[in-house]
Amino acid sequence: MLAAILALAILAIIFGLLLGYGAIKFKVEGDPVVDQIDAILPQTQCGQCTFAGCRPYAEAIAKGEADINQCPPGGETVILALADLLGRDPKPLNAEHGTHGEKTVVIIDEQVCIGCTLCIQACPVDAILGAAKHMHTVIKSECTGCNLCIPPCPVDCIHIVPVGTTLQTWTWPSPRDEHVHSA
Amino acid sequence: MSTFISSPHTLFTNNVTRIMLLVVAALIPGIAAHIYFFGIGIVINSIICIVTALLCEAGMLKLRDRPLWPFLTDGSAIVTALLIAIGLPSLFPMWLAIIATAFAIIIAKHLYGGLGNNPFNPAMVGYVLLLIAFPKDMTLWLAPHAAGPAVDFVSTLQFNILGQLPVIAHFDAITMATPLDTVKTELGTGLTVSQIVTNHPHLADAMFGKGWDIINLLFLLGGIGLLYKRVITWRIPVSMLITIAIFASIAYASNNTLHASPLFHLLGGATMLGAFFIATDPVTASTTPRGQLIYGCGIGIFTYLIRNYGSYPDGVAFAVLLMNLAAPTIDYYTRPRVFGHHPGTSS
Amino acid sequence: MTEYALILVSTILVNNFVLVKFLGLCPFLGVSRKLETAMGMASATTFVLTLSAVLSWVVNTYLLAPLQLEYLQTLTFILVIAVVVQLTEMIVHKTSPLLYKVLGIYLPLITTNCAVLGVALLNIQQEHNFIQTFLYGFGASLGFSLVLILFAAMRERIMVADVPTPFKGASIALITTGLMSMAFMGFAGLIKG
Amino acid sequence: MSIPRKLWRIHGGLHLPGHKAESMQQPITDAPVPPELILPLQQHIGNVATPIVNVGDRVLKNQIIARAEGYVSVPIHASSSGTVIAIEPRVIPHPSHLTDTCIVIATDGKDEATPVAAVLSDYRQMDPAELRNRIRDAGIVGLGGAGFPAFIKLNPGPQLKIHTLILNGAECEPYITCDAMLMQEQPRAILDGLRIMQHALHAQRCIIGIEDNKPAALQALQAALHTDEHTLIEIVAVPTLYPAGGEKQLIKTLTGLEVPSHQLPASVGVICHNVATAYSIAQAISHQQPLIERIVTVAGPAIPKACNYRVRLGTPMKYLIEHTGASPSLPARLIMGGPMMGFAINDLQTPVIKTTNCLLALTSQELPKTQFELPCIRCGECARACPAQLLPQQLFWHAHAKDFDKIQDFNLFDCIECGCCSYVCPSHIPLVQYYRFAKTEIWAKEREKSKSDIARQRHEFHLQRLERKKREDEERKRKKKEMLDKVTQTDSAADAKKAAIAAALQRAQAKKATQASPQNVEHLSEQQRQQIDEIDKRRANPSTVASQPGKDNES
Repeated sequence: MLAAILALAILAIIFGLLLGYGAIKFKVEGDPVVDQIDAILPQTQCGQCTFAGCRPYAEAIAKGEADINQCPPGGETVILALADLLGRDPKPLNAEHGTHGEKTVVIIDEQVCIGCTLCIQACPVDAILGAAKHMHTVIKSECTGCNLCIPPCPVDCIHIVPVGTTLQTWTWPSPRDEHVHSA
Repeated sequence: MSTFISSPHTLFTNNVTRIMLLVVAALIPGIAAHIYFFGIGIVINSIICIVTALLCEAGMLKLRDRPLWPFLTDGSAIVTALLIAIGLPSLFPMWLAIIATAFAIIIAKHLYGGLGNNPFNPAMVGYVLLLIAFPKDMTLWLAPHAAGPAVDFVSTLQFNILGQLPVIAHFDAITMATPLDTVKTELGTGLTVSQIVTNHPHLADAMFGKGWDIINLLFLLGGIGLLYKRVITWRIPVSMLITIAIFASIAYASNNTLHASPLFHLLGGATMLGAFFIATDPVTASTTPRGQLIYGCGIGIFTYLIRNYGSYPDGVAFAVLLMNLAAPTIDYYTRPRVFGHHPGTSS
Repeated sequence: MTEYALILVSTILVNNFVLVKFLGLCPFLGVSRKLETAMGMASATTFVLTLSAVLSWVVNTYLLAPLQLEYLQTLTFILVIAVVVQLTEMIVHKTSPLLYKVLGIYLPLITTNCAVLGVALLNIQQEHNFIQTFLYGFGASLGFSLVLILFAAMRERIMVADVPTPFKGASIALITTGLMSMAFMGFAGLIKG
Repeated sequence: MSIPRKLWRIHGGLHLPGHKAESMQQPITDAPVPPELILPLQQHIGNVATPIVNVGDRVLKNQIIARAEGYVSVPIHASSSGTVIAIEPRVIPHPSHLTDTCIVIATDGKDEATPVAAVLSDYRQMDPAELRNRIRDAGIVGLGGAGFPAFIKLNPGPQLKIHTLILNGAECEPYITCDAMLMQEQPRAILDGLRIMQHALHAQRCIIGIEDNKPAALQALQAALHTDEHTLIEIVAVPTLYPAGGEKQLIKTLTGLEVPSHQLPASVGVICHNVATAYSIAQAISHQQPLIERIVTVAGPAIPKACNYRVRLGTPMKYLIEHTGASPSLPARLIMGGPMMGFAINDLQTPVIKTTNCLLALTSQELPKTQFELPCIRCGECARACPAQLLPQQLFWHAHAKDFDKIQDFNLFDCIECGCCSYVCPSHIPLVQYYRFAKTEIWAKEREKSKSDIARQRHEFHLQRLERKKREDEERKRKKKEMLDKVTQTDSAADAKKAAIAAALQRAQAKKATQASPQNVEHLSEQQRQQIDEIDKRRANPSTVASQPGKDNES
């Protein structure tokens, strides 16, 4: 009995020391996975995932507090990329957070704008330009289409417009989606 | 009609059905020899397997909500069914053939998405199922010719469908182990090759194993036809046959009392059928040029190992499945050099 | 020499732990979605399995057996395995954070990979000496790695196949495992004993 | 007489029915000037040209109507005289069938040209830089298909030494014969163009590669070659094998050199130009004739009399097809380019542009009956046919599954979209479309990625700014409090009042300053600044501002 206790105690001490040494030797700082997740997210900063922005969402995914299907702007592509990165099974977009639609930007109706600056404060990427009591305008190329500027606007002068397809952004459709071959 | 049409704007020059029908055509000489030596049973088995295969195929397509016509006419189910049927003894219970074919088409083919998606050769999955689960039925081969009149069309039909043996015959009298099986079993009892041949004079006929050599040669002929028609490429069959030949030669040269000759291995069992018709199934084989050589070699090695040291008389079916298993990995590591890339930096 | 070679061949192919003995199926199914991940898992398991097999043998031979404490085998072996896994986890975390993330729960779960404990116990049961123990453990882990990698490459193909919806994911993976196992039955009898 | 030259074999390729004889029965014919010319601003790879004419302007033939924008760009010339009636989006030849800005000219039938300046026309006395400028000003782009500005390919840069100049006369696609006819009829001008390019590049040798199914073209060029040039210029017959005329494939066939992936031929010391480009360069240098017309093969079973036409750029395809005597309605499929690589046109008003080498009108008999594709059976025919030695079926599986990382791992971008794989596929899979889909999707992803990177930066900056503002607010509050404390301490009411007024004034001024100047103007690109200027201009416009005050008060 005593021998058994002693033997186990000795083993425990040796292994404890070994692990303790390992913990110091292989100490890890930071969590690089967050950066990788953040790089996949579309950076619209729209908050539809219920987090304050793309990075907080990335942190939540890394911690396992959020699922990978909460990003409507990213849609299927982002879910697939996240599933691939994290070795999980892809799943359909969670409809609670919204639906994946056409890419849009907002424009400000300059005739109606009263220059209240509320939208400027709401814009997460500083894509709205203007000064108090002067009308504002959206820098189209910087707008992420998050639509966060729409609720604060007191005069509803901000409208959503689709980005549209140009020769530069046109893509070939996949034959698979086009005439769904057998599926 | 889609809105965006991509080039090329040409008629198609080839189609899947043509490939499958050519394979069926190339099987015919071998099957004919089979009938000649082992009776009409193979035809009955083939019909049973083909009907089962087409029914299963149609059922699965229906369940999976896929169009029936293009997939039923692609010919792939018929090839699968034929490959199973050719491997069955002439006197063989119908229900086993049905089980094997249904297993092949439903489990090995359609659960993976049907034509083109299956990682394992469906015919070999069905066949291996029989080998594992019903080994005894699989070894009851008729003796070539000998029982010819005793096992005519009607009595074969009777046995295969109803399970009744013709009154005039007794099982032991008309069946005989295959040459591969005989040699293996008797080697196991400590006899030497020459003693075995003395005990079984028919093994000395022609080139070891009466009938089997002719059947193998005719499958070889069909295979050459497929090569000529560019349905298959030379890499898999040639590397497989050469590997078997090399292994058998080394063993034979080192000790010819314990090992049968290379010719015995090349023209025995399912070697030629396997090399030209089973291993070359493009869906489950390796697709890169170097990969195909490795793939063929692998089948050769496993066939020889299982034949000589394993518990099964022939190893082709197992060898094909084992290499099916390895094909994706082989493909991954044997990608050819792309134009404009330095050798060694394939990606 | 032949004996040692036979141990390797036997553990890698003929008596493959996953496909013939059906041990260690959990990580086999869990981390075979991607080839790279499978390779990470394969090397981690190889390391753990070989090291823990040898360490268990050492502990058993030089500590438990002299003190006649063989009844503590299972307990101490699990301890040994847990420590080796912990160590591996630290190393992987440090050297490849992504692999660490991807392996996720399966990395600590190597502890409960029954193949690992199985090998340690079988070594004692079959009265292997030190070299045999090492080869048995190493062969078992190679066999595990081999089928894991082959399976992962195959699964990448199945992933893009038109598998019927009810069979997507784990179910088709299990069916595939079954078919693989069928293929491995061809090795039956290859090595007697 | 050609010196026998060792030729290298390319991987894969196809022997296709040529259909070349049909359109070679007649000499090249001038197509008449149409009543309306539609000239897209982008007929080349690179930056869109900028229009320098206005609606209503009268323009002359050869006059520059849009100037080059940036380095990778060329100007566009009026193909005939007339009046600019519109600068607006029109359907352009592009697989997307989208519209793009075009200059539309109503021709006046006079075909009045700008006066030709009397300038030096002997290329031997010209500096390469000057040659390049003149080639650029003539609007010349690669006429073989891609439309890359020709002058850039004559400027490999000082660090690259060009040893071989290749003239591509292979023309391997079925039906197309515009280069073959040009070689037959204008061998002298083509050789002139070659000499000019050789002079500009200081190339040590020139090779003209022609598929051996064009003996007449080979003979014509041989005959036109000066006797002392045989060591400099080789005319080589290459085996007829599609796609022998692919740039990298031809270079490999003729020199054995493989152009590394993602690099230009210049990196191995080779430059390759099309024969028609050489002809246009000769015209530009020797006759000051800019690129306003090109040879177009009009062929196909839907065309009763196939022929090569000299067509003014901007001619609507409908006009050209009607001119051949064919029915003016859209054929079952109208293709710009060849059957293997061309794209379908579904609007007959689409104009002929610099890269239109062929108009192919197919009837429904030459097209597959069904669109049904079977699954891939991995037969490997595609891999055997692929001239880039790719694994097309692997690319297909990954494109099908939209796995864009894996597909790049299999070198998608080395695919030249020649169509060999689709042609041989027994399952009738539109492989090339899958690759085009994947390529365009990957480019779209990259654009989105760079956009999201900018958005991330801007968001981080935004957060920093909020943080800074918060800090500053606190700081200000603290200071104010301190100051108040100080003021109370001094016990001097008058001083305190003064100070308070001064401070208030200061605050007001500061506030005014911040209000008047727009916020968030850091980190803006030149373009965005321009955008802002425009907006400011709009703001200054009294009519807009006038509508504001009422609402201003409300807020």
